[in-house]
Amino acid sequence: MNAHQLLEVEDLAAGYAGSRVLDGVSLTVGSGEAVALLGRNGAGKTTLIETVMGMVTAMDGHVRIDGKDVTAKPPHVVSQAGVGIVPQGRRVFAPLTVEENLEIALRKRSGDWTIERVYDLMPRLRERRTNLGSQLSGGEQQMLAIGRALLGSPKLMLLDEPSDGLAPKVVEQVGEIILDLTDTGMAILIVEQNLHLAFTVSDRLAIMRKGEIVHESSVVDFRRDEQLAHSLLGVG
Amino acid sequence: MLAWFDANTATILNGLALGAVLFLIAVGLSLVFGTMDVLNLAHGAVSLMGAYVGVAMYGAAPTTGMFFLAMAIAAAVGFAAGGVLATMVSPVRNHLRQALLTLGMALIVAELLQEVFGPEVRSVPVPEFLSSTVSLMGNPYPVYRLAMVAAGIVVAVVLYIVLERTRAGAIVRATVADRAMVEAIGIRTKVVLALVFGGGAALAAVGGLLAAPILGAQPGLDDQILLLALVIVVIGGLGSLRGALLGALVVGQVQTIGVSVVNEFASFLLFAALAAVLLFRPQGLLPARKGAHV
Amino acid sequence: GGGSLGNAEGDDGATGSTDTVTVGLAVPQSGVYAGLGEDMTQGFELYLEQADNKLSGYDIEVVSADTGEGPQTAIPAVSRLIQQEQADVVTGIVSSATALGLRDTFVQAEIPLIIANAGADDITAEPSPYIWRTSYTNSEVSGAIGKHVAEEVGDGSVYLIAADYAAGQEHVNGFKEQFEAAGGKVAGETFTPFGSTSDWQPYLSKIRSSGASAVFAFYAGSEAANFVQQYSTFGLAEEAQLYGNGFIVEGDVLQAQGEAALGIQTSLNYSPTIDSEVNNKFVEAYVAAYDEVPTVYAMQSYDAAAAIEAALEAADSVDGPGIAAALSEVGEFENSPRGSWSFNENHDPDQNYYLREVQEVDGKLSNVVLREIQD
Amino acid sequence: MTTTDTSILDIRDLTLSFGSLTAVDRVTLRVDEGARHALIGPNGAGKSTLFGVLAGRLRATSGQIFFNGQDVTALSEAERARNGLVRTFQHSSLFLGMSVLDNVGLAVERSTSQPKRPWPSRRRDRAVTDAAMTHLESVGLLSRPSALCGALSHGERRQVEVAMVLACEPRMVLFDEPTAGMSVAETNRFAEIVESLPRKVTVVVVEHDLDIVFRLAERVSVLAAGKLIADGTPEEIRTNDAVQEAYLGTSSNEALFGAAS
Amino acid sequence: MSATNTLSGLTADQPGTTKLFNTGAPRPAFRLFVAVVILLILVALPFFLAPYPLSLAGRALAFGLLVVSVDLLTGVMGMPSLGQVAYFGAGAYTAGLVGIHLSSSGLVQLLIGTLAGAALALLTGAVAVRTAGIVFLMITLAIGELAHIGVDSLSVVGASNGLAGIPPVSVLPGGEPLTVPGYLYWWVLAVFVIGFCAAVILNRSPLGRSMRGVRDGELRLRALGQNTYSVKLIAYTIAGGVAGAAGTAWVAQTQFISPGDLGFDMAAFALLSVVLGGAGSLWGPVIGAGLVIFVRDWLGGYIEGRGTLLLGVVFVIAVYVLPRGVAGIKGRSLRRKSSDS
Ligand SMILES: Nc1ncnc2c1ncn2[C@@H]1O[C@H](COP(=O)(O)OP(=O)(O)OP(=O)(O)O)[C@@H](O)[C@H]1O
Ligand SMILES: Nc1ncnc2c1ncn2[C@@H]1O[C@H](COP(=O)(O)OP(=O)(O)OP(=O)(O)O)[C@@H](O)[C@H]1O
Ligand SMILES: [Mg+2]
Ligand SMILES: [Mg+2]
Repeated sequence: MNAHQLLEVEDLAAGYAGSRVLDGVSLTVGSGEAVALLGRNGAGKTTLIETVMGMVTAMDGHVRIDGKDVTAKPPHVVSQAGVGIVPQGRRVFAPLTVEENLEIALRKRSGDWTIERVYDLMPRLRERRTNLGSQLSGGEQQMLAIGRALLGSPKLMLLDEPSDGLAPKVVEQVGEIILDLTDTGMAILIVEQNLHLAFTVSDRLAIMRKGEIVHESSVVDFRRDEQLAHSLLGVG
Repeated sequence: MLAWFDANTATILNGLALGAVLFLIAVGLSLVFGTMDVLNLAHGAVSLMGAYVGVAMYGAAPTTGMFFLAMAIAAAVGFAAGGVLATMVSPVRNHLRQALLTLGMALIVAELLQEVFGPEVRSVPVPEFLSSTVSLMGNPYPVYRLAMVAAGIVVAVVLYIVLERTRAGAIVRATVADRAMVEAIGIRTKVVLALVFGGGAALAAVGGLLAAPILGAQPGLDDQILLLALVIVVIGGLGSLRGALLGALVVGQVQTIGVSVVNEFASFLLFAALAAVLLFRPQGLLPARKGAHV
Repeated sequence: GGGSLGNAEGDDGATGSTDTVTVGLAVPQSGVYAGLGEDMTQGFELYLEQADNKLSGYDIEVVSADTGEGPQTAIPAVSRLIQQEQADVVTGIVSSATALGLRDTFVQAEIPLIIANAGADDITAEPSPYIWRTSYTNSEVSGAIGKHVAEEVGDGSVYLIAADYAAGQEHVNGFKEQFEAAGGKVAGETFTPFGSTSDWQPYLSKIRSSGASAVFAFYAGSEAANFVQQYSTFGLAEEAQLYGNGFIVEGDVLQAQGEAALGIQTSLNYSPTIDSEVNNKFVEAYVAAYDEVPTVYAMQSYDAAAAIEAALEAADSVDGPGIAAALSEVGEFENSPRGSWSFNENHDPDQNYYLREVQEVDGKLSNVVLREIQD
Repeated sequence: MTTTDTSILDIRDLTLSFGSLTAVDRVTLRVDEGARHALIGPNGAGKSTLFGVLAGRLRATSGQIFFNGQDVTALSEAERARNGLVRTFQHSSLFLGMSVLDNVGLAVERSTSQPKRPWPSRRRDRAVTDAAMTHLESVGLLSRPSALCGALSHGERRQVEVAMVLACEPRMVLFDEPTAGMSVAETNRFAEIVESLPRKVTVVVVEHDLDIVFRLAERVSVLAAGKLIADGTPEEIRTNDAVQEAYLGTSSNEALFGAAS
Repeated sequence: MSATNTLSGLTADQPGTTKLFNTGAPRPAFRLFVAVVILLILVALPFFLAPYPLSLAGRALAFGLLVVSVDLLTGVMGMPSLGQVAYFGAGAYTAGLVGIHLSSSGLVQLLIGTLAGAALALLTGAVAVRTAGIVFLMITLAIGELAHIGVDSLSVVGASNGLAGIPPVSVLPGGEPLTVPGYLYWWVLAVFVIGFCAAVILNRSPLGRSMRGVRDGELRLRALGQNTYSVKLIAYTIAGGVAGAAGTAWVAQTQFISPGDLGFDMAAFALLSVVLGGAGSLWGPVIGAGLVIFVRDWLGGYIEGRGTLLLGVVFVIAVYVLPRGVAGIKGRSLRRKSSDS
């Protein structure tokens, strides 16, 4: 594991008008590391991701990106600090074409990712480059959302259920992409319901329940203990 | 038929001129709605501000320099007003509450304008270099109205290129669709919002200034302009540039040829046309392109 | 205080002390007619000032109400004057619809209303002891110029154009009646949407193709300004003489029209250029007080104050019914800027009309009186 | 086994084009009454589009649809729903401003085509409530009936979606990726719900979660680029080369737990 | 979600949390108690208000009922309307004409006016409800404006001068005319209560739930098998009837109706009252209506010619201070209470 922490979440609390969803969540993700965030529906995973991104305002605690405090900063500040997000539900820009979706996400100063490279990675997008975002199938939208996040050349990627709606073959590709990305030193926090994917790509995992992290361990350790998995996730 | 055209050339041309100036005003409304998803009911008031810039700056017929200076000032005033409105509106996401806010602002602005410029109608002279007339079928026709047609064309072309062919345009459209997500890819949507709003309002103010020699400047004009602009934008198709253009041309002709042909029903025509268009094409004549998933 | 379950309203209206009379001034202070409202307020206040705020020995308390643009705002505003402020007499009222809407209210409340502008014929068609008017009726003010136009155009014909609402119809009909009676021919008639017309070119084209040699138009306010300007821009001013009643070139409108208004001939019950001793003094005092020339609206309101003074003079009791009764006994107003006038049996003024023409005097546009119109 | 008599849904030569793109390409398919049928295929294959056409949201370019022996090609979405042909949506589309209970309540009521009563009736509303609560219970959302749907998490909304379809008491349900976004536990519960449905209800499910597909389906059809490329038992499909190529990839089915070295 | 956002046009996203099911309603007894207290206060007003403020209260109630009808469409069904003034006008003008020519009975006028409003709504609604969002808003604007222009040029109803000379109403045919301001107010209040109760009942009915379904997802409602067109048309007709009833109350109060009463201002203020009060809640918009009348006609009367300016300021402030409208104030405190328990 890397000593250099790209994401540090400390005692974070957040929620929506009237209800506090997260309570005292702490979590770190190091450079080149992928951490899986698991938990049942409504556990607060998306809320955590969006609070890190600044899309939900933190009520308490701290979020640091690469050492820089971004707690409760607006999303564009967090993004410019080096965070990319593939949000739950994809949220591609419906009235824009595929190409335009990618163009506006392209951050000029970074040379790493280009639109061509994204197309090479996901050729299906090239075929549908002039289609509007709203005209894509679910899986195509997911690819577009990943491509869009990559074009910001982030240091940290937040993936909220990236396999949601993807065909197995594509899930596999996504898994490979994520592995490639961690190889380049990118830090990844991934929320997943597809445990195959989660286990394949990540080094560590954290499990949430009712707004708190109730378990943290390496993936390898976790997979040895079927009993624990059953009690935490209802599987096994 | 040909004779009819001969007899009505001036009226048709006039419809074009009216359409052009209405386009200048309405396109800002459409732009802000189509791109920012805000129905700015203060649009008419901003337009009236532009007209009053003319009142404040022109004495008799303004010189060329004065005229362009006034345009610049109207644009600046409109831009500033739009920026302020954008800032005020940005935390308000509900359409109806936006309407409440912008109409409230419209009432305030209109009242303040009346405070400064008085309740009476003020006329605005035509700039000197456009004050001549040309002969049309043997009757005089004012050059100023021809110039308005030209202004409409120029603005339409420039806007089309900016919105549909540039990255900036794409950002603007994306911001409508999902503001938080645009933020999340690192773009300050507050700035985008302010720029677009400012741009739309600047166009409205310049439109108001250009229209002032025909419509005059007086309290209450803001409501009329707002209604006309709304009708145009909806007839043409919301949020679509081409729609605003077509809508303005249609309304221009309805207001000229229409009222002269069926004079008894002149007052019904505008809204009857609106109802008729919406009946057969609820999405307007040229709606913004969009596609919904299954 | 007090509830609203008493039997009839107004009878608990002990108006404070008996030497104070409360006058309600109901004029538009906002909306498109606010300019008229200002003139009316100034005319009324000038009269009070000249009388040291005492009319016939009574202290006058003026309570004003903003009638806004139409009956929607006017009716609650005026109701306040009657019910809340307990006015003894109310004056003002620009819009005919408001006057018609409130007519019954005044009659029921037994408070006299002295209308200082609204001109609808119907308001006084059936006279009531509580409804009076110092202005004019629409058909009369427009009819006044009918004979003159008929004489001027001779064999030619006249096109009629007006805003499409009740007053526009009354003005046009009033004109037409007198005009045709004097042998005039009508070339055509058009009513334009009221309040939403800004471009007259289509109508001007129609006028041109009708071959009319003159035009009679009724417009007021911004419509008057725009109409007259476009009439000139499209070159009609050179082809057909424009006539109207005074409102097409009255007040602020005239300045907005500028040179386009030159030569327009109109009929009205007043012009600041009337050369009489009373009027000259009035104009002088008005200019001194407000730095502008008085308009017909100011004059009518000034005369309303005069009517109130005369009524108080004659009144047995200073309350609604008393003042109303006194109004029918006031007789001739000799000292009016418009010349001598009196209330007729309908409670409208029996007055002179003037033929006026827009001319440039000392670099300023002005409605110069050509002559008094004789019936 | 597939005779005309037993088939409840009969699709013939169904085609739908978006401009130049043929999203559904001459699909012919029969589904037996009471079947547990899965439809799989790569992203963008046209599965949701096919559902859209079947449910009546989209109009077929050509071809015919028979439901329960009746030609429904020209019927509106609402009419088909009243006939018992109901779908769920891939992107959940709930009434976000209404409570969970009201959402399901609307579905319970759907069966009547007469105009709705503009006044309440305690007895009948109670019946609706009870039915709705039963369905909420079966998807495990009993605890929050009065929460606004807009305040639910993604997965919770999918559960409401399922409850609503059940509440329609359909003859045939088209599930479009019902478990996407559901956690493993909730996915299990969903499978149990489907397994416990009475046999008279026919189920067609689009899924990318192959565990679910192979657990529930008795028959699987594969759609790729709008065309039906395979149709058979789960075992046949699993071993079909074309399907491997187009869809499954190398997906190994290693055990999730206990296998780590 | 994003796609539907841009397409839906004007919709209310802060719907009230009116409970449909008796089981879910928080403390119905408490609600009833509050309602009774407010009603008693309204009934008692004539005992301590002078005639002028009382006449304003009457106008506010009539306007409030118009606003309720707008809210049924805007807040409950998610279809913002500027056209209810047309049905309000239909009710008012028929009531006025009935008063002049037929009967001064308020009940008769109420009945005929309500029917007139509903009938006109049924005719025009058949076309209007085919649209949604801002297009619906503009169609209804056109309906309202066409009605406005229509009566403006119809000389049998006084054209632009309005319909004057309407006799004071009596309750029953041949009854004593209500010339005492307090009695007149009670009549207006009675009409208001009838109309308001009708709206509440509708809101709690299956149709009301379907209306909210239209608001939140019409397509989905259709997919559930409901005929949304008939839901919308019936609701539109009922709302038209409520607006017509409001019109009869208005005429009873002012004894005068003019085209301006169905003008754009009236339509816009009615819609804004809904927003001000909190779209979707029925009582909030009524308070919004009261506020609009109070500011414009009462406060505006004291600061000369600044009524509209003040109204503008109120609107702007309300947007920030009351993000959920007047109804949000109570909603917030209630929610806090229920989360405690
Ligand atoms: N906009 C919102 N307003 C109010 N409450 C919300 C909102 N969004 C989510 N919640 C609540 O917050 C809790 C956590 O939601 P969150 O979306 O973070 O869960 P999750 O772990 O991502 O679930 P899933 O796996 O279903 O996506 C849930 O109980 C949900 O009801
Ligand atoms: N309205 C539309 N206009 C144009 N093309 C469309 C439209 N809707 C869908 N498509 C295209 O039709 C194809 C089929 O889409 P569909 O949503 O049916 O795929 P799917 O099989 O459901 O995929 P997924 O598994 O990813 O959900 C896609 O390529 C999509 O881009
Ligand atoms: Mg989530
Ligand atoms: Mg799909």
